[in-house]
Amino acid sequence: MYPIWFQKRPLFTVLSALTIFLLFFSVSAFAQDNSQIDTTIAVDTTLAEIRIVPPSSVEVSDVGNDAGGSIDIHWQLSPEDQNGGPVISYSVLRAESVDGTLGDFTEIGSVPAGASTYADGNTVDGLKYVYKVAATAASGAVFESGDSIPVSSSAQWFDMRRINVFVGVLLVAGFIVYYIRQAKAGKELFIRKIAGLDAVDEAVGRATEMGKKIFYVPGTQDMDNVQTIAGVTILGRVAEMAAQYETWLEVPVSRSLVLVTAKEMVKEAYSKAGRPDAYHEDQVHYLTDDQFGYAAGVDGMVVREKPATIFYMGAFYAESLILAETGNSIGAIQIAGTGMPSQLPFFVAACDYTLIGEELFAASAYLSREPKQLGSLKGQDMGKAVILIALIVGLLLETFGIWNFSTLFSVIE
Amino acid sequence: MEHFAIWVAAFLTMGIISFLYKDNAWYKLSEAIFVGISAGYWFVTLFWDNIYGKFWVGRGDDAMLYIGAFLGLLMLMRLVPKVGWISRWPLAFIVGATAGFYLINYFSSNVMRQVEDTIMPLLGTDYSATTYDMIGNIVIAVGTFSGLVYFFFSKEHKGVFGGTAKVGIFFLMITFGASFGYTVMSRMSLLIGRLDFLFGDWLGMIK
Amino acid sequence: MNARMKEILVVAVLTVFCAIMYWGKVDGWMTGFQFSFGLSMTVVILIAVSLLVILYLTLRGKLIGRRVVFLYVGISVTLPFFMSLSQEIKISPEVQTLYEGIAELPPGSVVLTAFDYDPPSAPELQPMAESFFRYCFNNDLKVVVIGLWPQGPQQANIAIEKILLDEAIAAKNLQYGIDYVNLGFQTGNEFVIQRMGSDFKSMFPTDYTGTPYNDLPLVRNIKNFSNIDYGFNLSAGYPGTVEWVQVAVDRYGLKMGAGNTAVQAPQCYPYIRSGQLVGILGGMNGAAEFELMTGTVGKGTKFMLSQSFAHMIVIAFIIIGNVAYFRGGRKQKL
Amino acid sequence: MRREIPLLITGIVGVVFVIQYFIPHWPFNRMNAWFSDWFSIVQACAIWLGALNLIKISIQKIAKKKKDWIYSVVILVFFLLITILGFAEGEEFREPGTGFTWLYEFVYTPLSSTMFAILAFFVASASYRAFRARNLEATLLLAAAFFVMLGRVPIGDVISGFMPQGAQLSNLATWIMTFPQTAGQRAIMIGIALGIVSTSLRIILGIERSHLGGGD
Repeated sequence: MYPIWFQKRPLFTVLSALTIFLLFFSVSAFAQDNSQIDTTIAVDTTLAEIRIVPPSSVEVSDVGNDAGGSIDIHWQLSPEDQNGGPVISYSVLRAESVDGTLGDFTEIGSVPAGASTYADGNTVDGLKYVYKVAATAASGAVFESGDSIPVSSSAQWFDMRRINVFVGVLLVAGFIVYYIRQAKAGKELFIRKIAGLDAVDEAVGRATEMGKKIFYVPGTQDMDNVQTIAGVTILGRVAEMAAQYETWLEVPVSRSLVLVTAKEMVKEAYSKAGRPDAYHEDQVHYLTDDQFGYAAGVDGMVVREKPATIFYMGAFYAESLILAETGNSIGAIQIAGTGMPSQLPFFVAACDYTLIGEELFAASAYLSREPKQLGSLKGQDMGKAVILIALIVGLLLETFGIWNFSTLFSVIE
Repeated sequence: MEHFAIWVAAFLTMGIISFLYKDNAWYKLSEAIFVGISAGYWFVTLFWDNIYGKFWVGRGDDAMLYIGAFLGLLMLMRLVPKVGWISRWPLAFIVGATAGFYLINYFSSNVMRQVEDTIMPLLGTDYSATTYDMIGNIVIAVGTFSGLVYFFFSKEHKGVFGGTAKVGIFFLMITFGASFGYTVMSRMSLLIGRLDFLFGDWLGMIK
Repeated sequence: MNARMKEILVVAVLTVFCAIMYWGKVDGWMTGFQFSFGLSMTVVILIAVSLLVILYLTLRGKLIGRRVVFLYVGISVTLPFFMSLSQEIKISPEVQTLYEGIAELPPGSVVLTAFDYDPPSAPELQPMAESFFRYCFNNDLKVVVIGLWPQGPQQANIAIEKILLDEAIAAKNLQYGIDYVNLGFQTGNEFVIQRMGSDFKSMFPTDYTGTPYNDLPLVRNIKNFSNIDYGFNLSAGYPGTVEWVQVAVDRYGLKMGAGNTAVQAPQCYPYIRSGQLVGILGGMNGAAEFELMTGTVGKGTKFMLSQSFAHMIVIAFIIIGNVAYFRGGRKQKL
Repeated sequence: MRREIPLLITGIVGVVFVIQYFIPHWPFNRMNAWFSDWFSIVQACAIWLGALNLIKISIQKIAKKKKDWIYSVVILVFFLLITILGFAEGEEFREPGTGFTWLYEFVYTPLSSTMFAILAFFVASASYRAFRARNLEATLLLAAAFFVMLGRVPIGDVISGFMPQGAQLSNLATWIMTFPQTAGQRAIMIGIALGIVSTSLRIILGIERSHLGGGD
């Protein structure tokens, strides 16, 4: 199915394509035009009672790092523009320039006295425009600056302000890919003990001994949440164990997309465990999209059917407490995992084991012990190591006033 | 009608509250109504807002929306068992886009920004910080650092490293405690709101 | 009499009681109850003493069930409704900075308020919405409302209708479309914010009544966030403040404050430290503080007593639970 | 074929959505908007699957006269009631005065609000039964909760009234929220973000394929 080069080295192919693509665009990003010129010609001041020296040095430039369609205009204030002075506002005039011939100037906007910039957000890319700025006096008389040089707006292919994010993502992605390759090559990767995950086996086993059900709640968010994806992945492992132990696993879900995915997942797991016959269509079923409708539904099922083991893995909101407390009250073994900080205290309190934040994402690697998964976990750890080092170095540099290190991480322009 | 409406609302409110006593018929009735109504509510709302509002009348001349409709149709193919496998395509699309979008969003907002804010002159610029700020800054730096160490998976938590991780878990626990306190606050407020409905709006007993 | 009969009896008594009260309200002969100071104090002392009794029983090894806890929570929240006790509310720094952020806006500034919650969270957020609108209208700030939750704009309308009845504000004769606009709800979560970054109109071609965007004088000249002086987000979850910070603040540089349900608030504290948010109102307590700052008394302030009581009860039960735990040789499962 | 095409779609779409962040040029600047539209439409189509599943399960329950089947009838009736009203009333189904709005206001709202509100009871009972000073960690959790709960309501300062200003409970609560709490939240946030980055990357590279049903 895949081209041969992709089959052989998929990671390498995708990443190198990505790099080439981005390099190309970052080069073209430097090719943006940035023009400015000083033109000061006083015009049309004859009839005015008070003469105002018009604004000068109208500089125009394409707005950088954008999708095009806008031009920045900047000018020197009229010397008379002081508090209580005669200038009340500036209006910005624009004309199209086609092959060197200027069209008519029309006013495109105005700003109050004291302001020296205007952003024209309504240009057509590629067309050349000439701007001038006029100071308006209280009497209504208008004093215009000279024309700017022609300028056109354009869209850029790379947002230079985001280069640090780009480098960061590339670094972390690089680590992950590197360690995945290492792991595939057979290198042993250590992973520390995670108590909550060691308990999964025991929890499934207990349900089997007691002859009771296992409930699995993959969070209440949709498939567009990465935590849900993590939850569904862990569901696969749990389903496999349940199939081996021949224990009834029930998965109530609250989103239709999750229903579709979870069904596939469980079905697959059963056939992987060699028990495709044991899989039942109704094991995974939909209740309602509504948070509390769902919580109430699951609650009712838990109280009536008294499962021996309940898993909560995924993204949760307020329903976490209802679920965990009810499960606790019937004495089920509960293992929870979520990246929702506000729900963690309840899971920590009411469940036997809780995967805190990032541990949820580590779970699928931990349970499967697949080299690829372990490798990505190691790569993720290296990302953390870089952050830890950056924290130490940065704190030292900044505390002793050597260098403002944190600007490296600045995202806002 | 007005009287009927508020009594219906009160009846259902009390029905849910009755669960606190025990699982009973009144609660089960309220719960069943809730499941039905809420599933229907989202069903109708999503149809009018997303399919009708976004696609049917809202598409304008944006041909790209047809792609969405096409993906939606593929999704519905699941209803036809023979070609059900094709519903994996829109699913693949959504998962892929989510992965890409979240990768960037979380990296820039939660990693870059938070690291940026943790790196600061601990003693203030030009040693200007008050003792209060200084202690605070150090607490934040130490807390963030050790918390991250706790999340380190590929190294055994022993020795100095383990000690740091231990400090990290302390910070996490304080965070959970604070979160817990705020959650209690929140839930109590909502209960207050509901009891205000019962005793105030419905029975008019609150002055 | 068996248990079943008792249950039926209780329900019957309750129904009759509610019917009488309701009749009294409709008929006008019952206008509500209020305990005198002495009675209020007596009730407080009674509750405290009964808690001590429970503590004593626990020490003796007799444990109470969860229904008793439920009962105490119900009582401790309900009774303060009728009490005449007052307590001093203190302003926390994050509310102070939020207030200062709004207070420095000159009259005529445009404020964007995003309503991202639904009726269940209204007890916490509605008082904030009301006092925020009241402040804006009193100080001639222009208000633009949007919602990322379908029910949000309806909540905004409820608050605005209520505020417009205020005498001082009614006297201003505020005009819809000029002084305030409700652009309604739009699907798409954080993508809506993202698109508003380039063009409001593309996301909200009409307001919630169907009036075209360009026919609304207030918003006609608003292209994107650069024309907004202050953003205020009331949020109860996803999409909410986190998304607004990630997109509107981080990518488009909007100055922003937020009102959150208390559950959401702790997650937003890092954003205050880093300056991504100017301040935050957390839960009903935040609402009460903001009411105090803006000089109004609303439901936030009114219910602070219930809130205080409820917290005390929870703390009391944590202590009792732990006493049971340590007494039972750390093995007690309740 | 049935597995490879979805994998390819995921990979390509994922990469495109990563790079769109760095490219302000058309069409990348429109990608977000398109995706959000597409997602809403797919979501609205997918809920048909959910709704049909709900109907199917309810009917099965009724047909087999399983325990509590009568409540499945209630679910069906109310689901159909609000759905039929919502569709019959057309685009304006949300306007004041429609049957849909009535159901929303007097049935849906009280039910969902009360669901939220009874959490208060569960929170209290969880505090009573589960929050134990088992070890140092749990004790810290409890202590922080204690200070925050007291410090955030006016009664806290009544209790600590005899203390100096700096040690008042409200100030302590503010301190906890501003410093240690913020630090902990940050560690969690950064950790989760890295977890998401690596999970997303695995998805894009096709290593994590569970969402398409099963492993290799």
